[in-house]
Amino acid sequence: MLISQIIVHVVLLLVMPPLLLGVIGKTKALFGGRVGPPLFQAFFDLIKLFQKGSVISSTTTWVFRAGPVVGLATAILAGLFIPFGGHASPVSFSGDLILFAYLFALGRFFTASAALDTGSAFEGMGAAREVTFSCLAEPALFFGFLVLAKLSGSLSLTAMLDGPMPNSWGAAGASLVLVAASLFIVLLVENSRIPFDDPNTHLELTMIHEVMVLDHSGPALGMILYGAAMKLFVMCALLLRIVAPFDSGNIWVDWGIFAVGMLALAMVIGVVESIMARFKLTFVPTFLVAACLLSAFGIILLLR
Amino acid sequence: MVWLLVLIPLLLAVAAVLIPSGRLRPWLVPFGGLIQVVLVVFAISSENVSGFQGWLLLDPLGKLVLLFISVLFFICSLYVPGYLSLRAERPTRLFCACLLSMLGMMTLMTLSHHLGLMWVAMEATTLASAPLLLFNSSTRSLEATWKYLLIGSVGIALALLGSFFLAYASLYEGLESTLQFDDLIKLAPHLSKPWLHAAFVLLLVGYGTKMGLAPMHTWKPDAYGEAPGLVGALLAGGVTSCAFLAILRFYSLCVASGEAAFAREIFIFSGILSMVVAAVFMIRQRDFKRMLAYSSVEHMGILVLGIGVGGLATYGALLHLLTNGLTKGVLFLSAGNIHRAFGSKLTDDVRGAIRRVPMSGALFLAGFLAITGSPPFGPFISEFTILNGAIGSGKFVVAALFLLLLAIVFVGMGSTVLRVTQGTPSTPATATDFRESPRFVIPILLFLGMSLLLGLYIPPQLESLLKNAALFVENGV
Amino acid sequence: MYQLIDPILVAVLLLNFAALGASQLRTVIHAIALQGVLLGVLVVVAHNEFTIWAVLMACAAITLKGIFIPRLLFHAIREVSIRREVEPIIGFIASLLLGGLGTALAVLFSNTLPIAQEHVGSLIVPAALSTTLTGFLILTTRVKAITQVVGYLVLENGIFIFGMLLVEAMPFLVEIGVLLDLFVAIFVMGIIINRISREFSTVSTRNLSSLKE
Amino acid sequence: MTQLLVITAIVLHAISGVPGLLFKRSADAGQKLSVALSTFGTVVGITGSIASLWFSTPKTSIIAIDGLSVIFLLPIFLISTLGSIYGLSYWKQADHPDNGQKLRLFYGLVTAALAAVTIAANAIVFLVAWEIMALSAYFLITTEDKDTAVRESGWVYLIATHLATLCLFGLFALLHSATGSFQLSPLTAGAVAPGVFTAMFLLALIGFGLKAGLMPLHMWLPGAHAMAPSHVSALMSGVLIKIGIYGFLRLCSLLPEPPLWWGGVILAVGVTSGVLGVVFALGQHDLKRLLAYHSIENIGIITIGIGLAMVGRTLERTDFVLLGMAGALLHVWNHGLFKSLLFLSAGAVIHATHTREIDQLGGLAKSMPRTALYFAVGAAAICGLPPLNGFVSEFLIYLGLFHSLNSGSGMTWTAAAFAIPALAMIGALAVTCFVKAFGAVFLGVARSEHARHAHEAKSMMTGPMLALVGFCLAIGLTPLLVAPVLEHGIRAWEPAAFDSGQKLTMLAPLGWLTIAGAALIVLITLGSFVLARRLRRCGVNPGVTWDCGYAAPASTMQYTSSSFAQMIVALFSWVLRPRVETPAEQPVFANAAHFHSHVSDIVLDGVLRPSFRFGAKITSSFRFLQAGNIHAYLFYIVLFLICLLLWR
Repeated sequence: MLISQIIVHVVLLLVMPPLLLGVIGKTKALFGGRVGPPLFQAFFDLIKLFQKGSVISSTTTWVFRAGPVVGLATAILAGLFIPFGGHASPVSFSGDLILFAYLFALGRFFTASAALDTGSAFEGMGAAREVTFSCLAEPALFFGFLVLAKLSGSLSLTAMLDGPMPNSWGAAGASLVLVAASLFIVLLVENSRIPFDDPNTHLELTMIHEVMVLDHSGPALGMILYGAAMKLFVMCALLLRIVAPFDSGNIWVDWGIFAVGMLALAMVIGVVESIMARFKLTFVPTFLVAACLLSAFGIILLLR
Repeated sequence: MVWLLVLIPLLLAVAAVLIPSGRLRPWLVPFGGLIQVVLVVFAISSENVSGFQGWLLLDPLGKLVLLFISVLFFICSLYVPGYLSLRAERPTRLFCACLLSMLGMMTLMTLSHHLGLMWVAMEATTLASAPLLLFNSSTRSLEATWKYLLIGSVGIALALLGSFFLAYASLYEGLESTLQFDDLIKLAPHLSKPWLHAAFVLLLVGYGTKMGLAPMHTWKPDAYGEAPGLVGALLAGGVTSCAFLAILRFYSLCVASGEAAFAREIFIFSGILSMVVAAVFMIRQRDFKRMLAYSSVEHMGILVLGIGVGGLATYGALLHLLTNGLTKGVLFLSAGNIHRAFGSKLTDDVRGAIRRVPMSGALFLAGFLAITGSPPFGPFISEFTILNGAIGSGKFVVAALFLLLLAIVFVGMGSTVLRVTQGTPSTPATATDFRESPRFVIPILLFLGMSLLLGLYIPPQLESLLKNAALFVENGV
Repeated sequence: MYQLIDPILVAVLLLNFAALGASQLRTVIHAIALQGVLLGVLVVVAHNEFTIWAVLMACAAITLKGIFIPRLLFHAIREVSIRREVEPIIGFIASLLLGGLGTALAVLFSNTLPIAQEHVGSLIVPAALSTTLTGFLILTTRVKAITQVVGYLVLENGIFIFGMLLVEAMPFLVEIGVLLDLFVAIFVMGIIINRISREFSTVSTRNLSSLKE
Repeated sequence: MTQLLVITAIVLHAISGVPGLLFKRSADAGQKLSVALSTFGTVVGITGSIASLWFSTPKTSIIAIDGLSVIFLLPIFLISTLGSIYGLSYWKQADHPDNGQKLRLFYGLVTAALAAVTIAANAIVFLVAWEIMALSAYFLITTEDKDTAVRESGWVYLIATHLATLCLFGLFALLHSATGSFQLSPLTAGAVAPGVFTAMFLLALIGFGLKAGLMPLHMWLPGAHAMAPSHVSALMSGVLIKIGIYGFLRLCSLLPEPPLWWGGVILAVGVTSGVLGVVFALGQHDLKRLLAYHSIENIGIITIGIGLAMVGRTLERTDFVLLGMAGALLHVWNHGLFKSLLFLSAGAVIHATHTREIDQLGGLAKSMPRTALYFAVGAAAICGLPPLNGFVSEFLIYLGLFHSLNSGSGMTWTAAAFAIPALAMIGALAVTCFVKAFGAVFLGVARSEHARHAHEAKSMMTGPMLALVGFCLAIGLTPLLVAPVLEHGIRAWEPAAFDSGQKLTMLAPLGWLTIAGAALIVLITLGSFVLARRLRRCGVNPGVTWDCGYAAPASTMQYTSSSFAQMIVALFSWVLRPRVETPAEQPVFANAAHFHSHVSDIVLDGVLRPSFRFGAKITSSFRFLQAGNIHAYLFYIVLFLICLLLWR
């Protein structure tokens, strides 16, 4: 693996996530008939936040500050395990998919704890929802991994997503469709997108992720936003490789394909957000169970 | 010389009646116990102890039981002076005399090789123990004694009939009719089967009544519940062992006559039945002394079950005879202390015994754990050996039932024992100012120590004694 | 003399019924006393010859079963002023019927047992068993403690009858021991009855049921 | 020589509580002496155990130390001593004159007996040590036997452990019938009927499962752990229940040619325990009960690993055996470390606040910062989060399960197909539960007076916790170091595991975990540095928590632990059967309202107690047979006599 490839990977990982948010926003604005914020609005927000002073509740402790940091750090590290497009990831070893999933769990542990640190009822509520839904999202994710591992016969994300993917579509396309659908649901839930969550609502009672970070401000909030965007990016990259396993043969063309694909995926998310209404909160578990069942069914198809 | 073993306790009993000093008299009992232990050890180590043309003979089985009884009696007797000094208001003359004559009769029981003599000794044991039960002289103890006496006498009468049947079994086949055990063993293969069966059943029911096998056990809770703890220990350890010894003799007769299968079936059946009955009545038992009585029923069941299983389990059952007896000593004596301290034996009144009488309470708890087969106490080894025997001989259902019943008994017994021992001490209206002095504790400690020792290490002498006895039971020689 | 055994045994059986059917305690004890005497005679008859031991045994049995124990019982009745009625748990008719049934069963059962040549046709085994059963019947169906002693006595008599089969087998020493034990047992029971009556001012065993689960 | 060291250690532990009996009830000297003995014993014992890995000693008929023993010996010694040091301050003799001596006596005994179980070479020694351990634990649980609830829990424990012992009786009797000796030596296939092997397996599963607390045999566990003093809970949860795992492993290693379904059953039991354990934990609001249910969960995880290894033995797949066993054994250590850490920190909380009710606590991170930090580390470790030790062992098990995907046999990879997502779910649920516990206890604002007046624990208490934190980090960051020891353990369990030349380090990229862990720490440090710098640069205004403009936020407005878990509890209400008190419909001006949910144990309170009550009722109905009526008694005799006469 070339150093240059690693550098591209890391640069993409660090730079591109806020852009996805911009694309989603733009798509939604288009659907709403508005001009919408600029594509790079998320970058501007981040820069501004990192320069602002903050208000920190006197009830809080170090945990409150650890939340954003750990959330961001885990997202970055997880990003190093996932292959972007047809390229191998910088770090890859047998079983890295487990670490990948557990890094997000670590982030969740600290962001949720940070929310509880404020002692606010709303943030407690948000934290509860966040961790509760992940209990159903995790099995769905691992069901998906199972299918991928079974198809590829290997246990690292790179090997799973890289080489054999196109062949797998031929061999077990149905399973892959199911897994992709399941992962898409997981992606939407984990990244608090409509129809499962609405980051833009003004009613805290109905929110999941956003309500957890009510008390964070300034640089800490910036880190949270950045971390969230990165998480979205990483999961999109995972999904993208499953639904669009195209390899051109040329390394740099592949990077282009990847970037375009990611933007396209962001647009899809934007479209979904625009055309769907938010579900009632109590439906979320139902959908997650459905996601589990979808990928479980994917396995059953492989069992034949 | 063998008659000395019987005579000395009886002479001491007479001495106890004659001796005028009330202070000295209680010490006659441990004195007698000590002499007996010495004599017994001497007798066991000698080759051939017999007398009266084979009427008295110390066979391997007899050696084992005799040794056990004398040790049990000796340790119990250490408790006597202290106990009697507490009960200064009661006349001690009859008590001491009866204790000593009971020892003599139990010894006679183990020695006698004549069915008639054995019967006489058994009945005499019953009669000698009746005044002991009556020691408290309350209406309740009166009732208990009456039941003990009547049921015991009826049972023992059946045993007499059984003995006659046995003699007739040999007469019928044109053989010389005899009640001498060794002759019967020799004639065994020729004995009339129907008479033998009937005799065996009668003897089992008869001596089983003294032993306390269900459903002939009904006197036990009453008698053990009302008797002083000391007497309970002697009855549960000594008298029952004698009765069991008798049953074993008839069993080896069955073996010799080729009817072992029949006897074993009945043993297994009545063993399981006893355990079931004991388990049923131990659950939610509010009276901890009655609970001990049911525990005794259970263990009598285990004994006959072990014999019924045979093989390794025979050894186990004989070992269990010792371990159960010793552990029962712990339980009865400590229960006696607790009873004395609280003036009640109902779980409603008695709580926190470990704090009120620390040693007795702790020993009671330890005794409970021991008797339910917790390693490393003796009953564990013996029960485990019986289980091994059952499984080794392919009797899986019996083994499973055995374990299940042990579990139920543990639950039933445990809830009572723990209620008594743990918690904040209650002060029922009947509470006394009983103080736990060493003389009330040392005998219990001795019992527990021996029970523990048997669990960890069986001395080679005892081991060979047990092995010989087991061989004797299985082969009749 | 051997042929005298069966008539005596028939008498014994009839006395069983008398003991079962009598409503007066006094009558019952008389019946038992008579039975004891008959058993003493039986000893001599069964031995088939007048040995000194046989006569001694017979005397002992008669003294004990026919005279001493009945006297003891009478004494107890007087001493503790027991009411004269028997107080059965089941009626007299029923007792008699059960007694009859028991006798029949005893006969049936003894037929299943093989009998030695010299005892074939003899009533000893059925009589012994039915007397034993009668003893049990009295024990289980009579309320008063003293009647239970009577029942025990009848039970013992049944066994005693069976012992007649074994006159050679049973050494006198043992026989004496058995009798002595019986005597002591009854004596101790008597003492206890005495104390029971003092404590409870009655000897009905109905009061003796405070020890229970 | 090494055996002698281990035996010396056992003796030292066994007698460590004895000197205390000679001192006055109010004196602390005995306690110090006992800690010194225990520490010395541990040093000797750990030296001996580790040495025995390299200098193999001949087996005797009584004791035998092999790799598997060492795996279990190390945590026994370590955690016991840490606990007893902790006890110096937590259960000071002067504060507990009534039961301090008793506690230490049995604490030493239980440690010694635990160690003795692991080195027993024959069934009798095993049983004796086992029962001493079980009974000592009973007396430890009932340390405060004046309390009815304590006695109640102790009694449940005693029943359970005795049932376990009886199962072991049956098990070893079968072993004896199969081999003719009590030696714990491998059986040969075909020595006895296959049914006997199956019976042995099932008896072992029940007997050892009862001790280990496998669902649904866990009924004793929550109560016992909650009622015991915290360092005892730490010892029980950390090592005592593992002895059940040890026994099960030892026995399984003796049974030849396990059929495939054994592994399947073990896996299924493991998954059940794992998922239900954590689900039940979520429903608790007693801190120690919560931790206790997590023990059930972790035992489940260990069992999943064992199940995989058993499947591996059947299919002769050494990679399953290596990974499954390595995961299981390492998780035995890890759970011992982080669960004791959690119990010790919970003990510190209880010591400071005198309550175990989570909803009475809150905000302790301010008054007890060190304890809070240690608890957080323990919580992250138990959730299996990187870079801590819990992750390493779960990683190995995951890896093994993933390996079974390409086993070709449809059966096994179905097993993986349900075990992997289950494991994932367990992890996520654990995160939920520990966010709840950590948040409700240490974060936010104090919910009661108890919590408001909390104080930091003394160094005698925080010291052992810090040591445990160190071990958690060390194993999490450098798992390569422990791999050789694990391989020794696996070799003792299944010598054939290394036949194919595979090694643990070849199968599991343990080195990468070190790198990833280090990277994570670097990133977090970097992030913290950046954040701290930005905060300093841009300024921080302290304020009150923003509650949508509410003027006077109060501590009661915080989300309680009940509310936090409410959604999950509702999701799993089909098994939890919570009793929920919801507030009634309110008028326009609402009155005080109250939400409360209580989750009782489904096995104990739902099944066992009612059936015991029913059984007692049935047996009581037989009481009439013994009504004091002598006529009836005599009648029984006649009846029995007639029955026997008609027997044949």
